[in-house]
Amino acid sequence: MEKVYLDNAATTPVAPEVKEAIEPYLAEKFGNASSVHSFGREVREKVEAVREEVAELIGADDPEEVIFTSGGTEADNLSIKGIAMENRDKGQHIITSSIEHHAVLHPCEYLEEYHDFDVTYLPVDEDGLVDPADVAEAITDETILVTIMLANNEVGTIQPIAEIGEILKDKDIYFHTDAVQAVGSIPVDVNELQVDLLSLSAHKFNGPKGIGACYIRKGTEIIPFMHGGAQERGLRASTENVPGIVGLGKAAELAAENLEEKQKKITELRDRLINGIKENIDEVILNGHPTKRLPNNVNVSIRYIEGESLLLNLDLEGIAASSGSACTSGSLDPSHVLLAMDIPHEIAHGSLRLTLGKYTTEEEIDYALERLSKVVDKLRAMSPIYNK
Amino acid sequence: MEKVYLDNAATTPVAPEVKEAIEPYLAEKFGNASSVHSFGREVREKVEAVREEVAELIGADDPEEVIFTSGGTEADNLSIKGIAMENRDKGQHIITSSIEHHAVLHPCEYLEEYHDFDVTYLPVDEDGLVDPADVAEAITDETILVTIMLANNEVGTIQPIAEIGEILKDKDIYFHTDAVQAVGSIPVDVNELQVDLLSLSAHKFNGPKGIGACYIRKGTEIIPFMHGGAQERGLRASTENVPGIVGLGKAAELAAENLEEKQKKITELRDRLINGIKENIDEVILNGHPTKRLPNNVNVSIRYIEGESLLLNLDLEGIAASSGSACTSGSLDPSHVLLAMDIPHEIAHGSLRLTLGKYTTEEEIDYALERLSKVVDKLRAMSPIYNK
Amino acid sequence: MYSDKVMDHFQNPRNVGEIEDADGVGEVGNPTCGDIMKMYITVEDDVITDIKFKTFGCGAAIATSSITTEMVKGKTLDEAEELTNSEVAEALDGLPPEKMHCSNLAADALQNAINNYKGIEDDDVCTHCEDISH
Amino acid sequence: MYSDKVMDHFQNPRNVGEIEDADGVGEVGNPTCGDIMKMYITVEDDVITDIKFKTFGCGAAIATSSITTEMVKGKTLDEAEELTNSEVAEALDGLPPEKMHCSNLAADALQNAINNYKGIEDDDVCTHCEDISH
Ligand SMILES: Cc1ncc(COP(=O)(O)O)c(C=O)c1O
Ligand SMILES: Cc1ncc(COP(=O)(O)O)c(C=O)c1O
Ligand code: FES
Ligand code: FES
Repeated sequence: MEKVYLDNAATTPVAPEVKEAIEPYLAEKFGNASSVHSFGREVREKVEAVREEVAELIGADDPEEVIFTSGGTEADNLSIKGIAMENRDKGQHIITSSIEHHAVLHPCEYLEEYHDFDVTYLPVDEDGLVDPADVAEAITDETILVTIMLANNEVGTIQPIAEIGEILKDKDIYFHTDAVQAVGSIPVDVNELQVDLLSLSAHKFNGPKGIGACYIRKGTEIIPFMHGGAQERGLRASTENVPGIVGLGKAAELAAENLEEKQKKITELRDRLINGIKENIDEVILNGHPTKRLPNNVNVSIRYIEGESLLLNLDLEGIAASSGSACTSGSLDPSHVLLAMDIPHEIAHGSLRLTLGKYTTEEEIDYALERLSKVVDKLRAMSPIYNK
Repeated sequence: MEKVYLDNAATTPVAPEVKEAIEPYLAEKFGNASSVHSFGREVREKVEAVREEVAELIGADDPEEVIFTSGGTEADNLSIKGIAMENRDKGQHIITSSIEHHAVLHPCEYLEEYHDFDVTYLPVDEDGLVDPADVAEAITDETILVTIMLANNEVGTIQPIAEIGEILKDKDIYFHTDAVQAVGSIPVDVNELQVDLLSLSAHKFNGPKGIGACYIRKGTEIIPFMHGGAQERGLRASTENVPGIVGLGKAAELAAENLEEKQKKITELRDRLINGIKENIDEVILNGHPTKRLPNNVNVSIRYIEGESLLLNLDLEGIAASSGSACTSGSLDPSHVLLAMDIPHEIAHGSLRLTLGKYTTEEEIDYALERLSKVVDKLRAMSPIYNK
Repeated sequence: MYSDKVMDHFQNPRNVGEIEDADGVGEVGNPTCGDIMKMYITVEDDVITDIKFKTFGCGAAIATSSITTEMVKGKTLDEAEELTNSEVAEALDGLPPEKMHCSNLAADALQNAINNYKGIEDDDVCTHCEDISH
Repeated sequence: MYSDKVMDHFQNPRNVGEIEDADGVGEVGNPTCGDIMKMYITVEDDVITDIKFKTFGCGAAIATSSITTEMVKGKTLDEAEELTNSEVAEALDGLPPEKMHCSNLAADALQNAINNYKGIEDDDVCTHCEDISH
C-alpha cells in the first residue's frame, strides 16, 4: 500500500474522464467563448452544453439559472454580497449558522463591518444541526437573506434545508445554501430544497479546481460580485474558464450516474471505518450527526492526542487526512464548527477528519484502520494526560 | 491555409509547454495546496515556485507581493474595491480613464452607485493617450486611488504609466495599473512603473484561462475581495487553482525568454500587416497611437462597411478577428474606447482589430491581407454609402 | 449564433445592388445600432417586379434584407406591406434575440420605398434616424 | 513545511517518557494553542544527568522538546537556563513562523522543572495556563 487518500472533503482527484474532456479545450479549442468567430463559437456551444449538465445535476428548471464562478467561495460571495447589496433598501438583516464555512461567514462579517448589516449566527446542537424553529424565530422585518449550508465540511452533518425552505417560501426573504460538500455526494434538487441560490464547486466531486457554479433562481434580484465584461448574462465578468467549465460538466455528468448506488457503497465503507475505529481505539467520540451525515465523512475526536502530530504521523504512514478544514489547517484555533457544537477545547484539538472518495477501496480502509491504531498508541504513550 | 487566428488580444492559444506543465497537476498531483499532508505539500511547493516566477516577470521585489486570482477581472476588482473599501475613511475619490476595460470601469461605477464614491474619468487624445498632467490636475484631498491601464486592449495604446507614477510617488494615493494586455507582450517592471498594484491574466500570454495575478506592493492597505478561507495570506480565499497556477508559471517563464527579441519580431509582422492594409485598401484609418502601441495590435477603421459583417466574412475565410473587445462583441454599442478617442460613430462601427500572437507567421499575415481586401471589396459593393 | 439559413443569405445575398430608374427608393437608418439600408423597387400594376438593396449593416441586416427581397418579389404592394418582421425572422429559421431589431431595417426600408412610390412623405423614418450620425 | 531535522526529531523523539523519582517536574500549557507539556529532570551536582518529557502537542512541540532534552542533558542548571527558544529553533534548522510559539512549550517546561527542583513556586507558569481548559 503506497498512499491512501482520505481527505476528499478538502479536494478530490480529478477523474480520468474529466482530464480527458479538458485536454482538447486547453490547447486546440482555445477560443474565447465570447468571440463571434469559429474559435469562439465552438467553445460557446460547449459552455452552454455544460450549463445544461449542471442544471440537470441540481434539478434547476432552466440552464440560464446556472452561473459559472471560480469556485465555491466565489459562489458564496456572489450570493451573499450580491443579494445584500441589491436588497439593502428592503432590510439589512441576514440569518446564518455558526458552523458555516468561512466562505459564508467572512462575507457576512464583511457586511457587518463595512455595510452595517446585522447578522444572526444561529447555534447548532451537539450533532451540528440547525433547528428550523430557530430560523423562524430569528426572522425580523429587516431580514433579506437566510444562508445555511446543506452539508458541513468538517463533521458532515446534513441540515434540514427543505424544512427551512418551507418556512421561508411565502416570505420575501432569499434563501441560499452552500452545497459545496453535498453536490455530487448526495442528490440535490433546488426545487425540493426550495432555495433561491446554491453554491457548488467542481473540485469537491472529481472535477478541476478553480471552477464552480452559482444557481440563481429566475427573478432573483442580485447584483454581480465580479464586475467587468458582459459574460454570464452580465452576472459574472471575466473571460470564461473554458477548460474548467468543461471539466465541471464532465464531473457533473459522472456524479449523476448511479448516484444513489454509489452513495450506498460509500456509506458502507464509511461505516466500516467508523466501526473499526470504535473497536480498535478506546475513548473516541464521533463528531457530527450519527445518521444525517454525508456518506463519505468520518470525524472523530481521539482523546489525549493532538491533531497535528496525529496528521503528521498518518502522513508518514502514507495516509492523507485532515483535522478540521484544510483552509484552517495553517491556523492554531480549534475548529469553530466543533466549538459551536460545544465540544471541549482539548477534545476538539484531537479531532481527525477522514473523508472517503469515489476511488476509496475496502483495502485502503483496512490499511488506514491498522495504521491509525498504531499511531494513536504511539502518541498516547507520549501524552502527559493519558493514563492507561 | 486552414485558419488564421488574429484575435490574440481576446485570448491566446495555450503553449504546448504550458499544457504539458499543467497535465500532471490535473490528475496525479491533485492535492489541496493548503493540506499539511504529502499530497498538499507537493503542490504547495510548486505554487510558491510559480509565485517567484511571476514576481520575476514583473520585477516584484518579493514573491509575497503576488496574489493569485481567477483572472484579470478579479485582479482589477480586488485592487479597486479592496483599496476603496479599506481606505474610504481617508477619502472617496478615484481617478481613472475613459478607455479602461470594463473590468476597471464597472467596479468604479459600482463604488459610485453603491458607496457614494466620486470617480473622475479622464479623457484621452485622438491616439488614446492619457495626459499625466490631467492626472495631476484631477487629484483632490479625497483622492485615494488612481487606476490607469498600461496598454489598451482595443487600440493597443501604451500609457505613460511611469510618468504618472512619478507624479503620485510622494503622495498618499495608491496607484493601480491594469497590465492585462501588456504583461508577456512588453517588458513590465512594477518598480520602474512605480505602481502599487498591477493586474495580469495568464490567457493573454499563452497561459490557461481562469487564472491571473494581482501584484500588491508590501505595506499596501487593502481588504480581500474574495472572502473566505485563509489562502493567499488571507488576501484571496478559495482552494488554490493549482493547474491554473502551474500554467501561469510556465507561461510567465516562456514570456520572459527573449522578450525583446520576440517583441521586435512581432512588431515587424504587425507593421507588415498595417502597411499592407494601407496599400490594398483606400480610406482606412489606423486607430491608436502610431508608435506607442502594443507590438501585436492592429486596429483600423475601414470606412463604409460595418464591423460584424466584416468579421463574419473574415471568419468564413478562416480568419479570426474582432471588432472592439471580445467581451462587448455581443453588444451593439460602438466601442467606448473609440468614442472616447472622438472617432465618429459610423467610423467606429467599421473598426477591425487584428491582434498577432506568438505563433503568427508571415504567411498568415499575407493570407489575411489578401482575403481582407477581397471581403472589403464585397462589402463596399453592397454599401449604400460607398461611392467609388 | 446564426442559423444556416441566415448564413446562406449572408454569404450569398440575393438582389444586392441598385435599380437605376427605380419606381420607389427607401432609405432608413436603424435607430438601435446606426446601420443604414437602402431599397429600390420597380412596380408594375401594383406588383413589385424588381427589387434591390444595399446595406451598411450587420450579418442579420444583410440576411433579412436578402430574404425580404425574395419574399416580396412578384407580390402586390398590399401583400408586401403586410409582411412582418417576425415572418422574416421565421423564414430565416430565427434570429438571436439581440438581433431581432435588425429585421426592422429591411422592413422599414421596404415600407419607405413603397411610400416613396406612392408619393407619401415619410415622417416615421425621420424619427428613426434622429440619433444617427451619418 | 518542517525541516528534515524537525521531522527526524518528530519521528524519533529522544528522551520520551517519565522519570519515576525525578528531582524536578515541570508542567506547562501553551497559552497560544492549548497544548500541554511535562518535563522530568534528574539533577546531580547541579548537572542535569537525566531528562524526559511527555507532550500533548503539535509536531513542532514534540521536535523542540526532543532536541531540548538532547541539548541540556549533561549541562549544568545554569547552562540549561540560558538556552533560548531561538537556539532551539536554530538547532532544528528553523521552524515555520507560526510555529515559533511552540518552542516556548519545551523551554517553559524545562524552566518549570528546574524551578521545581530549586523549590521555587512558579507563578509565571500559571499565568500561562489561565486560558487553558484541561
Ligand atoms: C462547505 C464549503 N463551502 C465553500 C468551500 C469553498 O470552495 P472553494 O475552495 O472551491 O472556493 C468549501 C471548500 O473549500 C466548502 O467545503
Ligand atoms: C485590459 C484588460 N483588462 C482586463 C481584462 C479581463 O481579464 P480576464 O478576462 O482574464 O478576467 C482584459 C481581457 O479580457 C483586458 O484586456
Ligand atoms: S446590428 Fe445594426 S442592423 Fe443589425
Ligand atoms: S501548536 Fe501547540 S505547541 Fe505547537
